[in-house]
Amino acid sequence: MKPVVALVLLLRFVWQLIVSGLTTAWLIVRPARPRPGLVRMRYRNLDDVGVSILGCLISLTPGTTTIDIDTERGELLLHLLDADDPAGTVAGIRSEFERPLQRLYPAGEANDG
Amino acid sequence: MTPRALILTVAARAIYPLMLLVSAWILLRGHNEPGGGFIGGMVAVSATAMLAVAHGADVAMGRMPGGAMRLATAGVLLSLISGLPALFLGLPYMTHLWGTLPLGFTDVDVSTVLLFDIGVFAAVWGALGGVCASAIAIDEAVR
Amino acid sequence: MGDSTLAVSIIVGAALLALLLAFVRLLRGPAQADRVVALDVVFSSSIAMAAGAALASGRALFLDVAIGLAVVGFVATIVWARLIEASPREES
Amino acid sequence: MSAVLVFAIGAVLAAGLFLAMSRHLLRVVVGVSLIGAAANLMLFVSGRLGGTPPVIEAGLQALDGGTNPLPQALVLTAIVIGFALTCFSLILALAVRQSSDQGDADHLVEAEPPAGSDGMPAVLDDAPDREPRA
Amino acid sequence: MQMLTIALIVGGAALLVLSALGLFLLRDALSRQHAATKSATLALGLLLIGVGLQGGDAAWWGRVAVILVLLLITLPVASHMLARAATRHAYTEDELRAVPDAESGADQDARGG
Amino acid sequence: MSGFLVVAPVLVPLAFALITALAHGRPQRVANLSLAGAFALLACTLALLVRVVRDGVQRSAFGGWDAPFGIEFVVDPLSASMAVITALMGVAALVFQRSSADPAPEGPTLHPLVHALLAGVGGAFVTGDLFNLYVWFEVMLLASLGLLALGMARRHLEATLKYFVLNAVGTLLLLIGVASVYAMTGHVNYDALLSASGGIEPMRLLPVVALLCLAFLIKGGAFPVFAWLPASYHTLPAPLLALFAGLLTKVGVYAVLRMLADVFVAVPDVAYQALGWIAVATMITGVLGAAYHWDMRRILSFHIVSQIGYMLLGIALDSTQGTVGTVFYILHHIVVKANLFLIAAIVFALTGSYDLRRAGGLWKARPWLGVLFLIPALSLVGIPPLSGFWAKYIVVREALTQGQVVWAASALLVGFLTMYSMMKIWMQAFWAKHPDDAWTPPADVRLGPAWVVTVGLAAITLVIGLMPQPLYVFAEEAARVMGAGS
Amino acid sequence: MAEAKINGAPSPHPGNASRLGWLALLPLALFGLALHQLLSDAPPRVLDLAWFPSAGVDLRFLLDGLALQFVLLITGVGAMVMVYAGGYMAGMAQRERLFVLLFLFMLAMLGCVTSDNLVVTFLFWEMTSLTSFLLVGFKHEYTDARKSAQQALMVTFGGGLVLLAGVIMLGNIAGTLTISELIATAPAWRDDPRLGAAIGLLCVGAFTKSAQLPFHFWLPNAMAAPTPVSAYLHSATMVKLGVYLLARLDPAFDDLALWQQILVPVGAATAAWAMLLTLRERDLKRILAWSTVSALGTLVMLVGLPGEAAATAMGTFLLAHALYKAPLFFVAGNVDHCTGSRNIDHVTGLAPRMPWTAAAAALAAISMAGMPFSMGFVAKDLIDIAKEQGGALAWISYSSVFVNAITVAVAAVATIRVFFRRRGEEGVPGEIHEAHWTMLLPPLLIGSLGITLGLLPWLLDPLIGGTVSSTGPGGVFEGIEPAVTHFHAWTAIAIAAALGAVVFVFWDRLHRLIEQVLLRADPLSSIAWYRRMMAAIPALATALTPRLQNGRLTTAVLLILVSLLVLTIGALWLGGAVVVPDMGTPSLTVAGASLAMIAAAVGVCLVRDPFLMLLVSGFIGLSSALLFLFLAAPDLAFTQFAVEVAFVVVIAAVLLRMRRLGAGVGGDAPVLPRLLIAVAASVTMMLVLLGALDGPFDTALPDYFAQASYPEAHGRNVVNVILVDFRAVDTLGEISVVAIALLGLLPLLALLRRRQAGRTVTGRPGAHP
Ligand code: NA
Ligand code: NA
Repeated sequence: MKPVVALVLLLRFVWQLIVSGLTTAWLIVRPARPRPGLVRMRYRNLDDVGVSILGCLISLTPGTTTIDIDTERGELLLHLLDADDPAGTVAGIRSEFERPLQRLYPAGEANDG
Repeated sequence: MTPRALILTVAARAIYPLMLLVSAWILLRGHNEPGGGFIGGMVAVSATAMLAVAHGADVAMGRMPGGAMRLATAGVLLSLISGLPALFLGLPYMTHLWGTLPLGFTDVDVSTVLLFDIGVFAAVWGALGGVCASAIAIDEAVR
Repeated sequence: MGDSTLAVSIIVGAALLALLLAFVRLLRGPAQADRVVALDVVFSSSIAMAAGAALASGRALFLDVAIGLAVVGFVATIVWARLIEASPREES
Repeated sequence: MSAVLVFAIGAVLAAGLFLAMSRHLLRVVVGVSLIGAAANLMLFVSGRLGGTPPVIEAGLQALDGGTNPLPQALVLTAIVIGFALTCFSLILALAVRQSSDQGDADHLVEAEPPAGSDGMPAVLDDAPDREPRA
Repeated sequence: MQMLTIALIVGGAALLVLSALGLFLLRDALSRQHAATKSATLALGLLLIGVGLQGGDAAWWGRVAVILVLLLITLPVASHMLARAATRHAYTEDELRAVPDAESGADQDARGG
Repeated sequence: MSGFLVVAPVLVPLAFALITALAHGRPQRVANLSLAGAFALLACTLALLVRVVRDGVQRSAFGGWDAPFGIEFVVDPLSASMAVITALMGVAALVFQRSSADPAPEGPTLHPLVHALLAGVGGAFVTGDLFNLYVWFEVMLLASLGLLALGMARRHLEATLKYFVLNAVGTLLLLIGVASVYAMTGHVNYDALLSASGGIEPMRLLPVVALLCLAFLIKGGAFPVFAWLPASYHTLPAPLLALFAGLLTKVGVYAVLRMLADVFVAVPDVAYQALGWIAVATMITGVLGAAYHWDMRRILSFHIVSQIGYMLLGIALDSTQGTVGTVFYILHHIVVKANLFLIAAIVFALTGSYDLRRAGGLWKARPWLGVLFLIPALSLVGIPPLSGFWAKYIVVREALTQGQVVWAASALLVGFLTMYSMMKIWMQAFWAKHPDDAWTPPADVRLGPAWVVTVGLAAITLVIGLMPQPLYVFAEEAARVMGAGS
Repeated sequence: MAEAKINGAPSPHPGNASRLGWLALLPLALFGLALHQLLSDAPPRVLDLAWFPSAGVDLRFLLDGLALQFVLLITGVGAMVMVYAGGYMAGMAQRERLFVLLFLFMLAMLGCVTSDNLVVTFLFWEMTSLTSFLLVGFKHEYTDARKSAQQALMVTFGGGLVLLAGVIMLGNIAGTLTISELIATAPAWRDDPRLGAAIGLLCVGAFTKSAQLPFHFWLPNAMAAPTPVSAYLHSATMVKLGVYLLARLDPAFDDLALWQQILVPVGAATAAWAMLLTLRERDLKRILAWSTVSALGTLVMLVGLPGEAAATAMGTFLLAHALYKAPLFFVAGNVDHCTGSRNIDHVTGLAPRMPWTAAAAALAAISMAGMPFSMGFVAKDLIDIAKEQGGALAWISYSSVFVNAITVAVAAVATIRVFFRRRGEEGVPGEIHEAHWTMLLPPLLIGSLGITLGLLPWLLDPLIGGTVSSTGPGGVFEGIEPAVTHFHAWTAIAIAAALGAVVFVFWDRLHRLIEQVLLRADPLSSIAWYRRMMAAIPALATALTPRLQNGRLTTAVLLILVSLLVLTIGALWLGGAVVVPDMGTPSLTVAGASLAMIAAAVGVCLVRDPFLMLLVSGFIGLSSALLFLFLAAPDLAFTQFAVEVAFVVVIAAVLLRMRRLGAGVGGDAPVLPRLLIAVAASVTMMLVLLGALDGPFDTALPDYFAQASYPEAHGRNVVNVILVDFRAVDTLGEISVVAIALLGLLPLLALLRRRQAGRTVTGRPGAHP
């Protein structure tokens, strides 16, 4: 099961990379300047490796970069290149990356989110 | 913001061996393609530097075989020694010897050249890796 | 080789332009982070140029340089980033 | 070799020399390393330019149309040495800065203190703090 | 030379220039970082694949693959580190604490730490 | 075995540098290994010298790649004798280190760096390749920087920095010089350069050789580019100071000699004229610097500069006799100068200061030390029959023979001024009363090794002085071999 | 200033004498041997040992007449000095050293006068200067003694250097350094145009040693030495070395006009001027010292005069002077030793207390004054004859009347005034008593010899004959005519005695007069010039050294660059037109990378922020890597990129700490001159390189590497093959450099880390992650 999850994750990753690059390019050239901003996102049931990978994947997601991971609070600090709809962006992250990662790298008892 | 960059810490564990692998590859093929002991060593140095940033200088130096100073000196010593066999054969110093090592399933070309280049690799990695890691260590305490 | 000269010119031209822009950002800042970001673009341009050199000469060995650059450019970026992060806050 | 390359090397050399005459220690150190960079480039062009990379292609026995490999090898050696020197000098400059509260190349006077009002050289006070070994 | 190769190379080159332009079109270091890492990496990917196609044999492909893998692994880490550095100087600790949660909208302090 | 002996001046110290570095953590073992290494080097170089004297010039083309393609070590009489004296200085410094007269701080890097320095110096003396010479210069530079910084106090660090900047500029000029030489001739091997430069119009050689020689003159401490030397030497502990003072500048002079007398012999006469005037200025500014200072180490440091002038003068005379004078001068001077610094350290250990204004009373308390001091001091001044007299005699005689009256007169005048500043040391440290009335020489200093070394070196000075003929014949042979260019 | 004060122990117990005095037996034995050689009428002895044949320096010793006379003088007076010193130095600290030095000195003197090689003579000559230095400075804890010793050394050593130049030139001219050969071949090289310079140099050397004008001042000051030393060195032996050397070379130059034109006036002027200066002194030893200078002048003049008569007079006067001056010094020493003073104002009328000393003084003074039946009488007569035969100028004859008169007066002062005439109110203190016998025997013995030989002058014939035969041009000696038979000798001595009596009577008044006159001339005196010169050395050093070596790094770098400019511009100028090779059109890549590099080079000079400067300098590295990339050097590009990264790591660490510390610099050095020099130096260096690049290029090396790399060294990457095989030793050195850099840095890094840790503990506790 896990290899399949990992493979799906990898494919999503590559796809997101391409989308990310192009979206960023679009944000650069489009006439309206993007309105960047910071946002927090809580995560659940991920160990250190899992949340790190999540952070990486987020960084690859169009327009988002992980700034900080607070494992004690179970929080990610993100920078959005275009902060018009933070909730939507976060929702995308949860569905695309967080869930598969929770299956691959579930947190031990020490970190239950 | 937390003082620790978790992503770097975690990623470094994976990237470090990868970079060493790349450096060894660069070292071994250097006689025929761009690369060689020095460039391979430099890649290893950057691996050590990365590890030092991620996990601290002491960890990075601990991961160098034998520690920085010993690795560097042993490397130079290896290069120096690789030229000595020739002297016993009455050839000038640093005359490289080539031979084939039969391993049963395949034959491997071995030479003192490779020893020399490995010595270069170790010397560069040990010395410059040591310098880089120690430089990073200078300011670790205040972070 | 002849048909790749155009490709080479495009790559090199683009990389040089990127290099120039990055250099200007490097000089202007204003934040130190801007400069390191610019440096990252410099590394990317350099990798592109290595690819261009490979294409121009028809020798894959220039891609080895790109491999090296990919590895070490990353280290440079994180070290600079770490430096800026650790340095005292800028007044700007 | 093109004129623009000559100018480039000359510019780096001039910049290095200019910085080497600075009073800022860090600039001096960077200046010296730039002189080294220029020297490497000069060594590089000394073997004449042009040709393919000096790597013998598979199937061939000898380098054909390759550029002069010797300066490349020499420059490689020089780059490494220059880098070792640069590392040393940077950390040394830092150590100096830290130990003397002085980043001014013209005020490194602990070992060469200026003469007294009578024109006599100052007494160097380094003797007492060296303890004889047991 | 195939059209695909040309397209990849031209696209990559354009994207590379665009990323560099991003250094000017975007407002602050945090935003520029998006351009420098994501778009530029994609640009390199396109370029290298194009070059690999042009070179043709395993020697080229193998190397291109190695470069791409290395870039993919290092990109999010570099991006993350740059973003951290930029954030540290762009925001005060108080401002960071006041960053809202994407889903709840509450800031860190409001949630009582 | 000959193959080994030719590389020994580099391999032995380099190996011991590495071994002592690997053995760190066991200080006593490191110190013993280090001393053993110095003796081993001495034995090897002596064997090499014997071989050279018996069988002629020894060569080894490394890797079996014959010159001009590979790197060659060429050991002619000059190189061999320089290698021997390098080893001798190593032994002297390391034995002296065991006394308590201003020893270097024993750390894990001291002995490796000392041997690395010896390796660099040895390499510079035996190599027959210009770029390889550059490499050994850098080995020397890094090792000396490490040794200079060992003290770690502010004065050491500042001195190291000055030393670094000025010497690094020097070695980089050398590198640029090498680049120009290669650009012009397509070679870096000495012999190949000799034959290649013969086919080039002499005047075209001039700028390249000027650049090269300036680099060597910086290393040699010539006027007006000697500033690094008096800026740093006096911060060194005595054994290292002796090592530096004896060897480092002489490498620069050796290189100038090698270039002008053996490699670029086609260079036009104006180069030698210029060198002659540089030599005169070096002699005079050096000796005046010595007259200015009161710290023995600084006085002696400036004397190095001054004496370098004599050696350069010999080269500038561009003749067999001039070369003989320079060779004789270098060999004698290394011993004498190192010894003077070591004796100054004994004075320091006994009186508590290197500054003459704070020393005194030694002629009464330690007359034998006075006698010991007088031997190298008067040799440096050029009092017959000490070694320095013959060195000066040969150079001045050749200058007068060539009708270079001003050069000869300057050489003699500088002898006078040298006497002046040596007398300053004598009268202050030995004759004058110690400024502290309660002073008596301390009894708890361990000076045995110091005495062994200084007396030994003084004995060498005496032997050279009393039996100048063998050394002269040797120097003449060295000059002849070089002049032949072979 | 008085020596007794310096001694600190004016009156050691008279009953004691140091046993070291027995050492006199050694010189006495030598004296005996020399005397035997003289009387046996054997041919000159020669010892010939090869020493430094390549330089023409051999240990060839020749014991001819002149040498014998000096040997007898050195050993004879030497023996007496040892005896005397045994008494004089009794109980004094470091007396053993004095004897060691006296023996060394004696050895040097003997070597000097017997050597037949000019360089060996010079060797011993310098040895006498040095031992004399140590002897004059015997009481080294006193500043005056040190100064006088230094003065004596600097003058004689400086003169020695001039002498050396003369010796070398003479050797070059004559083609030999062996004196006897040189004299034998003189006619062959006498026309050499360089001879005048050589003679001038030799004379200056000799004049310094023998205290001739204008180097006369050091001798009286050397009286800081203990009296045995003064008697030995500064009257009987060392100061006569200059005369010896001139006499030794006299056969070669005797009839040379230049020789006479130098020696005769200088000698005569010295003789007269020194006598005038005698009148300025109150110190008995200094009075005697000036009269010694005068006698030396006379001797020099005699050497300069041509003919056998001059040689005879020289030989005789040399001996006569030693025989009266040495006892007088001993006498002065006794006076000093027993009274604690040598000032002729204080020590008078001592005869009752010191009868034997007085007797010795009288014996010596008779000879000094040239009274009939003394050796001085004989000598003065011979001098007059020599002047007559040698055709001396009239003023010299007049001046010698003056010299003789004051000589008489000095002799009178030393005896009549000191011993036989009471001056001042208080009498001679009661505790003064006669010196120990060891201090009486030498002056009495030598003094009597002076009288004896005056009475029996034919005893001198073998000795003076030997001297004449080895110094006179023809070597014909016909015996010393007894002066008593010469009428003009009597008249001369009568005039001298009469004038001398007047001077003696008016001594104090003359003293004041001359003191007043000469005081005005003092700034012009040679001692003043000497002092100025000695002061000029530190002054010049102080003016020059702190400027040249001002401790500023910028100055030092500037000096290097200015030297570079001077040398390279000079060389380029001499090397002809500056050549610029053909330059092709650059490719886009090379042009781009070059322009990037130029931009960065300009930028790095302009930026102020250190962080930015380092980034921009890194940009230079990157652009040079690009150049390597486009100029077919993948390995180099690879290396350069890799190095840039490590550079970044180190820089980052350094910068971080540096930012906390601050730059620590105010302004920077002025921009415009720096810029001009930097650009000029860069342009010239590039021109040197371009000049070197112009012309055909020998491709032997790259061709060989291209061919041999794969078949022979089994590598396809030729650059790597060069690095690990063709030039592996370079690489070995290179990695050594890298490893050494680490070794050198380890302590520094540890230091920096330690300091930081310390700061953390005090400054920011708990900051560690
Ligand atoms: Na010549
Ligand atoms: Na005469």
